[in-house]
Amino acid sequence: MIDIDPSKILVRYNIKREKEMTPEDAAEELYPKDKLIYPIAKSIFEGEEDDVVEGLEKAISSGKDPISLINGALMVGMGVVTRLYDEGVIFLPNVMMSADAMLVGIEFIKQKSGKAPEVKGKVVCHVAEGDVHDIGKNIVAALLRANGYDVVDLGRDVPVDEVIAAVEKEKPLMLTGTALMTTTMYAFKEVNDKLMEKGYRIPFACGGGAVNQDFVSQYELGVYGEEAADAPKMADFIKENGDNVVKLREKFHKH
Amino acid sequence: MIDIDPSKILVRYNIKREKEMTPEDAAEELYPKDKLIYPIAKSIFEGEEDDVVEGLEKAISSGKDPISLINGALMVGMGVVTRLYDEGVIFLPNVMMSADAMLVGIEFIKQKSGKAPEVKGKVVCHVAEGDVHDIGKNIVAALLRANGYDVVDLGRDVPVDEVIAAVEKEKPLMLTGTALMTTTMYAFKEVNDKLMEKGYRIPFACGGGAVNQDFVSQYELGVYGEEAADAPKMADFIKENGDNVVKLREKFHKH
Amino acid sequence: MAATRYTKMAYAKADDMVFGKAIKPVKAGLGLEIGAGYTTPEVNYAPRPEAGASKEKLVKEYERITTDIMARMVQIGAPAVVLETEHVQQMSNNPSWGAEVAHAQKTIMEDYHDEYGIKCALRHTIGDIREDRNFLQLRGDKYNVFLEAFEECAKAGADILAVESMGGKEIFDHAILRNDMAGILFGIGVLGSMDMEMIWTDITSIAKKNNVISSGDTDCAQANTAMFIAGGLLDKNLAHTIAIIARAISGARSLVAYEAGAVGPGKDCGYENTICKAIAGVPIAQEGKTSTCAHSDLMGNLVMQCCDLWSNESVEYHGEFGGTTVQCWSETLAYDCALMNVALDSGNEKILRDMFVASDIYRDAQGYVLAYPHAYRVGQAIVKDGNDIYLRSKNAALESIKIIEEGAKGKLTLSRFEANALADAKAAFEGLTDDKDKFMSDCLTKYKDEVKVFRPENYGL
Amino acid sequence: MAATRYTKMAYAKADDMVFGKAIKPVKAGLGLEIGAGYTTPEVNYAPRPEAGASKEKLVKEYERITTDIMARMVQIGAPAVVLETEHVQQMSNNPSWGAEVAHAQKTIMEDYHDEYGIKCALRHTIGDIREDRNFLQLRGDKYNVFLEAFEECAKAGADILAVESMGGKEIFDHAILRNDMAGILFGIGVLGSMDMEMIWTDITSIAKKNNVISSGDTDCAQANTAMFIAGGLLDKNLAHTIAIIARAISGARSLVAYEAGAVGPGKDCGYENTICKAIAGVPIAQEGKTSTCAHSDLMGNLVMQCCDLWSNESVEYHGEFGGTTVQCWSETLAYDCALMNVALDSGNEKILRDMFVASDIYRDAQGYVLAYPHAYRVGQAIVKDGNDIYLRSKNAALESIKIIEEGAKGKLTLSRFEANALADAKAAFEGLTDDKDKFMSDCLTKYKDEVKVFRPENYGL
Ligand code: B12
Ligand code: B12
Repeated sequence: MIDIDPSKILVRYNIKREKEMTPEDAAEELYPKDKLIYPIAKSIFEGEEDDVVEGLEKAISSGKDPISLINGALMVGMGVVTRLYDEGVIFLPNVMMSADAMLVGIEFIKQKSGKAPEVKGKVVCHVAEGDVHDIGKNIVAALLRANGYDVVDLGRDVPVDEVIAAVEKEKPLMLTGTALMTTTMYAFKEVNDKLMEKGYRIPFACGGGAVNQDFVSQYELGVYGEEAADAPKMADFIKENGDNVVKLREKFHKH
Repeated sequence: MIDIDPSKILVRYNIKREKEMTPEDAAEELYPKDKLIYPIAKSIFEGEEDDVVEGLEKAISSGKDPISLINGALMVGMGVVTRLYDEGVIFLPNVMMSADAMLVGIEFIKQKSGKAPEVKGKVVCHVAEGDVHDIGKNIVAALLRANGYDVVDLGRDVPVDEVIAAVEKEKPLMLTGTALMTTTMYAFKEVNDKLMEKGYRIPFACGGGAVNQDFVSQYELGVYGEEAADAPKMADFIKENGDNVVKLREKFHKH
Repeated sequence: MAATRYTKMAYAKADDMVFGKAIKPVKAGLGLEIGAGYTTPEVNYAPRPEAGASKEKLVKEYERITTDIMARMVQIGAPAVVLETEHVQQMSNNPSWGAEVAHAQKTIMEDYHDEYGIKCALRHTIGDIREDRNFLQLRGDKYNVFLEAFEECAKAGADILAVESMGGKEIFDHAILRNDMAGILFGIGVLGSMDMEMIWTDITSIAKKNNVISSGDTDCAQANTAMFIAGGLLDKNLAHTIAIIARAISGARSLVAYEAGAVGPGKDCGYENTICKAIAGVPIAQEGKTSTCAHSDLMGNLVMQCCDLWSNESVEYHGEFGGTTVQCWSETLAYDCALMNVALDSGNEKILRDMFVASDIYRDAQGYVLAYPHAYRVGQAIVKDGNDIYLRSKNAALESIKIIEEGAKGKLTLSRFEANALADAKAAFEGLTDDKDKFMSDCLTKYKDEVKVFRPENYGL
Repeated sequence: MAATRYTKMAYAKADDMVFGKAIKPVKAGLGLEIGAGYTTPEVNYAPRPEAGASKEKLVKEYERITTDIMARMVQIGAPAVVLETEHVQQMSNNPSWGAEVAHAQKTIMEDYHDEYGIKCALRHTIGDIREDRNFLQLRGDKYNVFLEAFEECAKAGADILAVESMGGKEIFDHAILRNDMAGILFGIGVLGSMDMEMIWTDITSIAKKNNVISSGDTDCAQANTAMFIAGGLLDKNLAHTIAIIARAISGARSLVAYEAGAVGPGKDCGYENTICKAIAGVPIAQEGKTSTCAHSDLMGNLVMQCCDLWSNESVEYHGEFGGTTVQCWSETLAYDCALMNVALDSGNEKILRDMFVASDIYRDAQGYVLAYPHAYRVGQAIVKDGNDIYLRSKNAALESIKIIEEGAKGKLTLSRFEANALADAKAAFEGLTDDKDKFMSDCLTKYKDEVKVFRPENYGL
C-alpha cells in the first residue's frame, strides 16, 4: 500500500469539531439537581429502562405525584437528550434508547396512577403509498415521541384513504409523510387534496429522500422538513404559534 | 510517456466503418453521363464555383435551356452531395462549399436567362429570441439550400413578433427554430401560440442543443428535429405528403 | 439445498487482487468477458416517474435509454458496456413487463453489436417483491412470481440475472437504530444468509436452464441502509464504526450467492464485494465516485480497487446540457474504465489500485476496513468457520473491529463517538455465544417478542 | 496597451509539467492556493430557467447552490473547493445583479470557512455581452457595462475574475464551416488576440485595484465551437484534424491574457490551457470526464494531465437521487482531486499523469496534439515568434499538423477524411505569407467582402 499524509488529502471535519466535553459531562451539567429526579433523568439519558422504573418507584414512594413525574422527571431527562442531540454531542441511537426508556416510564406511571396522563399532542406519521422506505419515518416518529408527542404510526406503503381516515379519527395537530422515491411522492398531493376537500387544514409535514421544498410548496398544507429533528420542532411551533402553514414555511423552509 | 496498445483501451469505430471507396470514386458512380451535364455536376461536388459557371456557359452555348439546367445539372450535382453526406462518405464542409457553388450557379443562370427560376419551396429559419448560438441554424439553412429550398434566414436572437411577421410575409412551407439554451427555448411555444392565434398551421421544426422531443411535442405545430440533415427531409416530406404535423411527428420523432 | 461453503480463499494473498481481473472471469452477452483483464462500465438508470403509466410507455422509455447509451459509447470509442435494468415494481410483479423490456433493450444492443462490434451485455435485476404492506413474505405466492420474473427475463434477452434480496431486514431495521449487535448479526448473517441460499439455488437453476448468468446479490437492504443512516462525516444518526461492522457481516452473507451457484459479477452496490471476490474469486461490480448521482459515500475512489464492472448505481433519465443523464454518466464511467485499462495494459494496475485506496482509507472507518488488504482479512475470518453461517458472520464482525482498532493506533482517526460505539460493539460481540443453535433460539425468543413484524416461517423456522 | 509577449517557455521541459503544481501558484479567496501542490475541484452550475424571473429569485437560487456545495464538501471531507459562477446575461447586463449574487455566495462561503476551515474561493465569469443582435460590438457602450460588471463583482466578493471572450468569432464562424484556414487563423489568432489584449489589460487593472485575481480566458467561442462541431467519432460535420488546428492556434490567443497581466487559473473549458501553462507557468482549470453533464469530448482523462483546478464545466441545478446536481458533480470532482492529490503526496504524479494521457492520446487527433509533450512543442512554436501574434499562431497551426503527421506514422489512426482534411489544411497554411501586415490587409479585404457582419472598427482597424 501507499503511505500518505492524510492531511494532504482530506479533512475529518467531524473530529475537528467534536466538542471537548464528553456526552456524560455535558449531560451532567443539565440534569436537575433534585435528589429524587436526578437519577430518573440520568437513567433516561442512559436509556436504562430498569433504572428508570426503579427511580420512579423511589420518587413515588417518597411522596411525589406519579403524573407530575412525567413532565417533572421523564420529560426533563428527554429534554437533556434532545438538546444534546441537536448540539451534535450525542447521536440518534442514544435518542432511540432514551425514548424507549421514557415510554417504559410513562407506561409504569399509567399503571401506578391508574390515570391516562395528559399528552403534549398527537401526530400521525406515515410513509407514502407504494413506498417501503421507512427508516426516515421511524426516526421522525422516535424523535416526536422523545419530545413527548403521542405518535400514531400508520407504517409504510399507506393508502391515501387510510391517511385521511386516520386524520379524521385521531385529530392530530400535525400529519407527517415520508417518501423516498420520485414515483411515490405524488401521493402527498393526493393526501393534501383529499384533506382540503374534507375541510381539514392541518399542517402536513413532508420529507424523505425524494422530496424537496419546491415540490412540497406546491400543495396548500405542505411544509417541507429536511431533517427528522425538524419534526418535533414543527410540532412545538404549532403548539406555540398555531397551525398557520405560511408561518411554518417561513420558519422551516431553508432553501 | 506510457506505451500502450490502443486496441485494449478504445475502438476507433469511425475508422472501422469508413467506406472502402473514396468520396471521389463514390461520386463518380453517381454523376450523370451527359457530356455537358457531367462537368457541372462534378464542379458542384468539388465546390468549384468558377468551374460551375464555366460548365454552365458551355452547356448554354451548346443550346441547353438555362432554366432547365437548374434541375437538370445543378440540383443533380447537389443530389450527389447530399446523398453521400447522408451516407457518411463526405462531411459537412464539402456540402457547404457545394451549396455555395450551386448558389453561384443559380445566380449566373438568373442573369443569363433574365428569369426567376421556380424554387422547390420556401423555408424560414431562425434562432430563438435571446439566443446567439447560431451554428446549428446555419447548418440547417445550408442543408436546406443545398437541397434546393429558398431559405429566408432571420438570423439569431430573433424576437417572436419578427418570426410571426416573416411567416406572414413569406408564406413558407415550413418554419425552423433553433435554441441551445434552456432559458431561450420557451420562445418556441410563444411563436407557436401566436401562429395558432393568427390561424397559421405550418409545421414548426425545432431543434438545437437544449431542445428535446418531449418539449417540442407540447405545442401544436412543433416537430422535433435531431440532426440538421432532418430539415430538408422534413421539407421534402411536406412537399410530398402535405403539412400534417401528426404525420411529420410520426415520421421524424425518434424517441 | 445446494450451497457449497467456502472454507478457503480464492486469492493466495491480498496483493494479488486488482481491478479488471478475477480468478474466475465470466463470459456474458455479446462478446463480453468480465474480469478477464479489462474493466467495463455498467450503466444504471431509472425511468422518469411518468413513464410507469403503461407498459408501452415503460418499454419506450427503456428503448430510449438503451439507444442513448449505446450511441454515446460508440461516439467516444468505448470498447464495451453493460446495461443494468433494475426492475421497477411493475416489471417484477408482472413478469411479462420485465420480459418485454429485456427484449426491447436486447434488440437494440444486438443492432449496435452487429454494426460496430461493441461488446455488451444486459443485466436485469429483479425487484425483491416478496413482501406485503407490513410483513416480509419471502415464501409462498409472491416467491413464485419472483422466480417467474427471472425466468421470463432470461428467456427474453437478459444476459445476467441479479437481485438485491431482503431476507433479515425486519430484524435489522429494528436493531440498527438501537445499537443491537446481536440483532444486526441475526438479521444479516443468519436470516439473510438462509434466505439467500434458497433464492440463489433457484435463480441459478433458472439461469442454467436458459444459458444465462446467475450473477450475485448485495446486502443493499441492510449494510447499505446502515451506510446511509451513518451518512457523511457530520451526520449523527449512526456511528460509522457500527455501519462497517454491518458491512463486514454482509460479506459472509452475500457470499452465499456464490455458494449456491452464482458466478458473478456481484452487484454494484455491494460494498462487501471485495470480501466476496477475495474468497470466491468471482468478478464484481462496484460503484463510488461515479455514482454520486445516486448516493454519497466516503470511499469514492477506494471501491474501484478491485472492480471488474464500474457502475453509476442509478440515475433518473432526463436531459442535461451534455445529453441525457444516462449518456453523461456512462461517458464518465467509460473514462474511469479507460484509465484502469491503461493501468492494466501498462503494468501499473497495482500502483493505481493503491492510489485509489490511499485516497479514502483514512477518510472513514468504512474505507479503512474495506481496503483490500483488510477486506482480505475479513474474508479469512469468514472462511475460517466457513461452514457455520453464524460463526463466520461473528468472525467477520470481530475481525473488522480488530482492524479498526489497529487503524486507530495509526493514521485512522476516530471521533470519540465512533470509538465509544466501537468499544460497546466489541463487548457485545465478544459476549455472544459460539454456539449457533443457542444463538438461534435466543434470537428467536427475543425478536418474536420485540419485533412484531418478524415471522420465523419466512425462513422455514 | 500593456502586453508583455512571451518569447520563452516557463517550463524547461515538458516532463516537468504536472497536475496540481504550477511554476507561479496563485493565492485566492479564503486560504486557498492554486497550483501549489494540490488540485482542487471547481464547481460550475446554471440556475434553473425559472430562476431568472427576478433578481431575488436568482440570488436565492445561487444561495441554495452555494450552500449545497459547501455542505457536501464538508460532509465528505474535501479540503478545498472553488465555485465558479458563469454569469447569465442579466447578471452582466445589470452589474448590480452580478454583485449581489457574488455577495450572497461569498457570505455563505465565509461562514463555512469560519466554521470548518475549508479553503475556498469564488470565481465570477462575466458574460461577454459585447454584441447586439447581428453584430459584435466589442467597443463602446456595452464595453463599459462589461467592465463595470467586473468591478462590481470584485467589490462584492468575487475572488477570481474571468471571461470567455468573443473577439474574432464572426470571422471564425464563417471560416470553420468552409475549411477556410486563413479565416480560422485570422479570427482566432489575430482578431481574438487583439481583442483580448484590450480587455485583459482593463480587467487586470480592475482586479489589482480591488485586490482580487485577474485569472484568464478561454477560446470557447471558437476552438470549443470547432470541437463541438467536430463532435464524436461518428459525427461528420468537421474533421477532428481541423478542430485541433483551431485549438493549437487558440493557445497563442488565450496566452494574451497572461501577457496582459492575468495570473491564472485559466478557465476550465480552455483545452488549450496546457499550452498556456507550458509557456506562462500559470495554474489552469480543466474539464473532461467529469464535465459530461455539460458536453462530451474525446479526452476525458487526458485533460487532467496538468490541471490545477478540476471542473464540471456547468450543470443545471436540479435534484437527483444522490442530492442536487451540484452536490453530485462536486463530489465526483472532489474524489478525482483526491486521487491526484494522493499521487502528488506519494510521488506518483507522473505515472498517474501519463496514465491519463495514455487513455486518450490515440482516441483522436485532438488528444494526441494536446498530450503534454506535444502541447509543449506547440508552445515552443508559439514563443519562437512570440512577438508576432500572426506568425506565432501560424507556427502553432503548422506544428500541430506536424505532430499529427508524426502520430499517424505510429499508433494514431486517422480516417481518410481526417487525413485528407489535414493535408489540405497543411497546404493552406504553408501557402500563407510570413508577413503579418500583408496577411492583415489581405484578410481585411477578403472578409469585409465575404462576411457581412464583420466590422473592423471592433478591433480598432
Ligand atoms: C435503504 C434503501 C432501501 C432499503 C429500505 C429499507 C427501509 N426499511 O427503509 C431497501 C433495500 C428495502 C430498498 C428497497 C428499494 N429501493 Co431503496 N434505497 C435505500 C437507500 C440506499 C437509503 C434510504 C435511506 O434509508 N436513507 C436514510 C434515511 C434516514 O433517510 P430519509 O428517509 O430520507 O430520512 C431523512 C430525512 O429525509 C428526514 N425525513 C424523512 N421523512 C421526514 C418527514 C418529516 C416530517 C421530516 C421533518 C423529516 C423527514 O429525516 C431523515 C433523517 O434526518 C436509498 C438511496 C438514497 N440515495 O436515498 C435507496 C433508494 C431510495 N431506493 C430506490 C429504489 C429504486 C428501491 C427499490 C424500488 C429497488 C428495487 N428495484 O427493488 C426498492 C423499493 C421498493 C418499494 N416499493 O419501496 C431508489 C429510489 C429511486 C427513485 N425512483 O426515486 C433509491 C434513491 C436508490 C437509487 N439511487 O436508485 N431501498
Ligand atoms: C459554441 C458554444 C457557444 C458559442 C456560440 C457560437 C455560435 N455562433 O453559435 C459562444 C461562445 C458564443 C457561446 C456563448 C454562450 N453560451 Co454557449 N455554448 C456553445 C457550445 C460549446 C456548443 C454549441 C454548438 O455550437 N454545438 C454544435 C451545433 C452544431 O449543435 P446544435 O446547434 O445543437 O445543432 C445541431 C442539432 O441540434 C441540429 N439542429 C439545430 N437546430 C435545428 C433545427 C432543426 C429544424 C433541425 C431539424 C435540426 C436542428 O442540427 C445541428 C447538427 O446536426 C455549447 C455546449 C453544448 N453542450 O451544447 C454551449 C452552451 C449551449 N452555451 C451555454 C451558455 C450558458 C452560453 C452563454 C450564456 C455563456 C456566457 N456565460 O456568456 C453564452 C450565450 C449568450 C447568448 N445570449 O446566447 C450553455 C447553455 C446552458 C443553458 N442554460 O442551457 C451551453 C450548453 C454550455 C454549457 N454546458 O453550459 N456558446
